[in-house]
Amino acid sequence: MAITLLVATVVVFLVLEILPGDPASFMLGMEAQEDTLSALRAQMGLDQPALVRYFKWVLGLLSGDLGISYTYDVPVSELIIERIFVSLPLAILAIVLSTVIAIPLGVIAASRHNKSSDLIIMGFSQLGIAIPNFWFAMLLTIVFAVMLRWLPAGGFAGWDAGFFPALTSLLLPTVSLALPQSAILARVTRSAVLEVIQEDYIRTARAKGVSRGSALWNHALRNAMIPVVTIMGLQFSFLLAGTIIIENVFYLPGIGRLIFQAISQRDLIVVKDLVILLSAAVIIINFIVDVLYAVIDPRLRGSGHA
Amino acid sequence: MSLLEIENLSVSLPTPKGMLELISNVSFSMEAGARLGIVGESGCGKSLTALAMMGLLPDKAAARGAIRLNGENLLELDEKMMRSIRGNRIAMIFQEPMSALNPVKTIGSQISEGLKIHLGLNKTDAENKTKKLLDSVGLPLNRFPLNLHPHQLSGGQRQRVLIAIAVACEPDILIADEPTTALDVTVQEIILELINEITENSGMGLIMISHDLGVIAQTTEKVLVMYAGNAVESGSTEDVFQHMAHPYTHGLFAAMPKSGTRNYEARQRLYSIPGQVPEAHARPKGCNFAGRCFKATAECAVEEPVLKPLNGKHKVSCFHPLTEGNPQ
Amino acid sequence: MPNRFQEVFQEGLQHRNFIIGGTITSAFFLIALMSYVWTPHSIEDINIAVKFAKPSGDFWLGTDHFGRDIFSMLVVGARNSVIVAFVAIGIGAGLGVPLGLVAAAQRGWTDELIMRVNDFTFAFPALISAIMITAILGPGAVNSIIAIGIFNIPVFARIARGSALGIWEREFILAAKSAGKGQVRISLEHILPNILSILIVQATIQFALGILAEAGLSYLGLGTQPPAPSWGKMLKEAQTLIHMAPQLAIYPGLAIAMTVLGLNLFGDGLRDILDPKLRRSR
Amino acid sequence: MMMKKLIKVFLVSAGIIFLSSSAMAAKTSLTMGVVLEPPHLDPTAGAAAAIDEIVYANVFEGLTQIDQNGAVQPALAESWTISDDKLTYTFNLHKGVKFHDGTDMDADDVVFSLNRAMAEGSVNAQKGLFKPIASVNKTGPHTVVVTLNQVTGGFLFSMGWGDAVIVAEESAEKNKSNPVGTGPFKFSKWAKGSHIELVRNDNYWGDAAKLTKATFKIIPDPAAAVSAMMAGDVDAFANFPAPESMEQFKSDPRFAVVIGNTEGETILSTNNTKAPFDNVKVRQAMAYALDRQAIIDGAMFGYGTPIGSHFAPHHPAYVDLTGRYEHNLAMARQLLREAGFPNGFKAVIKLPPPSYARRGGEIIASQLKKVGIELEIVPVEWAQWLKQVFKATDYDLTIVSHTEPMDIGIYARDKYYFNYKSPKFQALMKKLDQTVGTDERYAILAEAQKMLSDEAVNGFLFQLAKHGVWNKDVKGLWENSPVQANNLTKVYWTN
Repeated sequence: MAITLLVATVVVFLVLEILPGDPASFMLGMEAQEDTLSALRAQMGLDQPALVRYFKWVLGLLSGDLGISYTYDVPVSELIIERIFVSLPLAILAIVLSTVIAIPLGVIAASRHNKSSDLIIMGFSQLGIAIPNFWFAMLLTIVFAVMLRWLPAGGFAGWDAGFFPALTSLLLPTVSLALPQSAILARVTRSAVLEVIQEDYIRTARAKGVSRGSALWNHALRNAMIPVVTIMGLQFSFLLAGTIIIENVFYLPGIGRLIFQAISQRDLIVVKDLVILLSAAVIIINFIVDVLYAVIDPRLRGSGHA
Repeated sequence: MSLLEIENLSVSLPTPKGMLELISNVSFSMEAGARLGIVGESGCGKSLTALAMMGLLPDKAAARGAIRLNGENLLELDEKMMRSIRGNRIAMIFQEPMSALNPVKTIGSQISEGLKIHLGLNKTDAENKTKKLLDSVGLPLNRFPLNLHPHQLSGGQRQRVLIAIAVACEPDILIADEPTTALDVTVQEIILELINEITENSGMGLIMISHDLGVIAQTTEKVLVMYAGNAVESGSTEDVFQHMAHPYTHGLFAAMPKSGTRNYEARQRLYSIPGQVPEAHARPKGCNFAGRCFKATAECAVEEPVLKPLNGKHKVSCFHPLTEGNPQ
Repeated sequence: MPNRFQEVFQEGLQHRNFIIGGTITSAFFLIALMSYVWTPHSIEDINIAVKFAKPSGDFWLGTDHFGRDIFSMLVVGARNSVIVAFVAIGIGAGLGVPLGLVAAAQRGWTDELIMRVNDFTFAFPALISAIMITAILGPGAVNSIIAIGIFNIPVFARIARGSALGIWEREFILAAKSAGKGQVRISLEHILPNILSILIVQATIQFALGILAEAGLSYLGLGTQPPAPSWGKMLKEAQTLIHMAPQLAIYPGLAIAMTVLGLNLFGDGLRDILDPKLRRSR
Repeated sequence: MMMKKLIKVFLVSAGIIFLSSSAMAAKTSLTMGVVLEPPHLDPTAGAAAAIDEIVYANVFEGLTQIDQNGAVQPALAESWTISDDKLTYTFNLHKGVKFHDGTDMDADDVVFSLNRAMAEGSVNAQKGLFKPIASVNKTGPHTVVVTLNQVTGGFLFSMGWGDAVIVAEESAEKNKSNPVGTGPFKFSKWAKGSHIELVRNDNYWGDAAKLTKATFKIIPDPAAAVSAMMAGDVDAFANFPAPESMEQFKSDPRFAVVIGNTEGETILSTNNTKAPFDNVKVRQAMAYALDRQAIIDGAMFGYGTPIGSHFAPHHPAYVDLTGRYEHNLAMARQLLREAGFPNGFKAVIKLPPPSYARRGGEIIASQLKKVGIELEIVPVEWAQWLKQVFKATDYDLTIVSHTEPMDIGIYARDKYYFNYKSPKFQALMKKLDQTVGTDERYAILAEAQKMLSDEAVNGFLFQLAKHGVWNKDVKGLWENSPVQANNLTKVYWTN
């Protein structure tokens, strides 16, 4: 884990070293003069050799100091925390919504294997996988913001504007993220359940007199959760950073947009920090997924997994 | 009226090549507390017969004939009624103890589940009964608490748990489908004894399904020999074993090892009956066994033999039985 | 092999997914090919006078804010998607499969190293890496191909390694080994043909993903550049005009969804046919 | 269905509450949309117009200030005198002016501010403004004398720039995140990526602002901006990011749509030293091949004034040269033939992010293709544009809007990205510097405009319009933008 992160720091640092464009000249614009630029570079510590900057950065990370944003001139941690309060709720809402939709649908489809409800659910799931989420977002905008004018087409009201206004501005983004994801999740759930209901212990349960439904929900589902949780973990990691496009569609001030903006503005310190934090988040999510495996499956407990 | 009467049971399954009849016109009956064995090679329809009795045939399977429990035809019951019989009046132990227990649930909850469903026991009562059951199958509570998970148990121990699950509601009939096949040789004997003991003590009827004649001999009074979906010979275990009439039964015996290392070698030698069980979609006209039979004649390839009495209750479906039967 | 092909094709005719997916996919490829010879209008023909025209005999789906024919742009966009996705798969499979084969053949630390690097690439948020790649190399179709291609490498490496490991255990490999064949020959002559069907199925899936990825990058302005039309870029342009001409946002999205749907169905059908073992889980 | 009803009821009741509260008294708070988020809030340490759009005249003030007509007005300096040789300026400061943190604003702060901007390690983006200054001296608690080393006609104008605002020594370093100025509004909070809030400065030295609160909402996305306006989330956009939406606002009685002018000459910048653009005939051929009106219609949806040289049409010295190169493809082809490119040539056009550049670039590529000039379109981010195009002049063509007021002088610079390098033009600009009389100056400016047009230095496209849209009850917003600012001092609601 630590090694992965360490390699990540090296890779990110090197990649950003070759990124064309100078943060200082971006900040000072067209009329800036050379001495002004070098003064600003010195102020930002960009005049030091790469190795020094690398170690300063990594040591800073280790001590929890993410540095100062070049463009905003505030601590990067502050910036990230502000954005996390948009991205994290969005990611959580999206994963919850997609789970709530997908798992029942997947189980229903599996229990009605090859019957019409299965075919309909799987048809929708195919459609959901094929539709790019940003297009879906645009369709939602056309319907709910342009035609019906029920919901804002974009922007984030901010949590200090109140819980409901903030939630309203996250509603369409959540739906546009969740539905395509639930399409995938429903598929995975269905095939996992189909796999599990072939198992001997389902027959054992049925032989006890357990009903088909109860066998499905009480005996099969939990066993089928392993692949489902794996996919959910992947989806959640994707959601943390991969909301860039959706944040662009709805203009939400989230993590994805921050990193996108930081790359174009050459706020390299923000880019570096965010990439490392996101990699760390992915590692943490993998760890949580491992823990969940153990919660779900007692065979994996205490076996030195994770 | 017998406790269980199976009459002309046929079961068909859908395959890519259409519906195939895997069990054809099987009939037998058993009295309360009786002990019946069903023997045959794998794929001959033993397990499917058991599943038909449990009402657990695959979704698109079609069963004809009748399975009467106390005169009530189980094939005509709806799912809800069938559920009240399953695990309550007929219970079953499966072949693979390693996979027949739900890995994510405790053994306690798996045993008590049936108790709650059929006997309507509350949590405490169900727990107490579960403890007794565990004890009765040889898993004393001090070493085997209810919150154990299946992976913490050995194969034999798991089979004991499965037995406890099956007998929890004291069913009229216990079906044991190859209960020892997957177990170590040393454990097999003990498990069989446990099954014998429990069924005898409580007066349960036992249907023992096995390819292993030794197991059948050890546990049953009557036996039904199945081949390719047909009952080819039936009678008291003693009669059939001593005066085997069908060449197939003979083949099974010939393949049986003397004693001891029964399991593995038995299977190996069984293949010494020349040829293989014909697949369901390629069953020949006439006697299904004719292709492998050393006594087969032209007649066997044309006409299908039916099960008819050879001697008293000893029946065989063969034009050329090996024996005239045991004169009584 | 032609027999095998015939077999696959004949069996395919019995699969609903395969037929529907295959039809959509071939239509998509045909349209993409057609754009080389003919489009109703030139897509570089900017004619402000006819902007936002309604669908008509002349402009089948109407025109955009520059007065360009939307149908023609969709057709050329199809070609664009095909090229990007195809080359990206070429990169992914071309590098990933050999890596996977080497990992499976060598085992030991080579395997470990290749798989570690693989995992590492997976742990990086793909979209962010793609954005960084295009930030370094500059936006454009070629660079988006590289970005998408790079993320196809671990996918193919993983699947090639996984399936190859199984094949290495088989008896005929032992025979080949005892005949004195080296790892490279065995990998090429025995392993590769045996995992080909799995790779082909994966390729159709990656193709669909590639089209989605290209659309996403172009939507962010990092992919295909004007005047070459791209479905993602058309959506981006439509978005600013969404209050004025919402119809512009419909067609490119439909094109993406239909194509991806077709490819996915086709891939599913193909998997059913090539790998009956997996059929049960569907 | 039930859900729909519930949502409707909820929204309607929310609307009623909103309406009833606003009906009681005229609103005193304004939410203004801005397209770009400022990187920080210190106008003396960054070039971004987004900084000035929020703090100029609202939070920070300079010695002078530019009004909405582009004229110089007194600000912190209530008056000034200029010596006869035009080299010494004596500024008399307002008395009793306090910074938002309560400290006094006096001559020391002025000396500090100007010296800080001029200093060696200064990060002021417009250091050129201070170049003419030889020294800054305090001659009394409220008197400052600035001595110049050369006559500079526009010095008072320069002192009105956002880059020349007066800051306090104690707070200067923290102005980026917590700006402390002397203006009628105080900085209140900044939710990064979302909005910036200013509140009224009740201790303001001049006429107090009528608004109690001003919120700048950052909405870069045009589609989101339309929705925000439509939903009333935003009361005003001084310069709406999507000209394509103006028709929609015009037809909506809730809004006032005000098309003003800006100082933004939008040009097809051309690398004058790079072949084939070093050939004046090639540049002229391109000028003939361009159809300005089509570009304005296509890229700006009809908003914008065609220009024929690098000069703002609303300036009195403007000469209309748009007829110099009438759209004429035959003429363009002939000039290309004469220049030795009968079959045209290939070139690269690098386009920065704004939509005028991206859309304009596509149209120009299509127009030039008709005479055989094939442009490869390369979109670049601002960071790359600054580095590749502006500094390294590694480009053929680009499109950019030059938004500084009266910036024709850039063509006389030794090193500037057009690589124009015309001694004749440089001499002309030198003459302008030394000329004092208005008529003479205008004559020189007219000559300069013609020279640029004759030599077709760049493709002169159009003057960027300012697409103002706001709630019809909001009064006092600037119609034009002579400087990039949203001066809210006089803004009020009529109900």
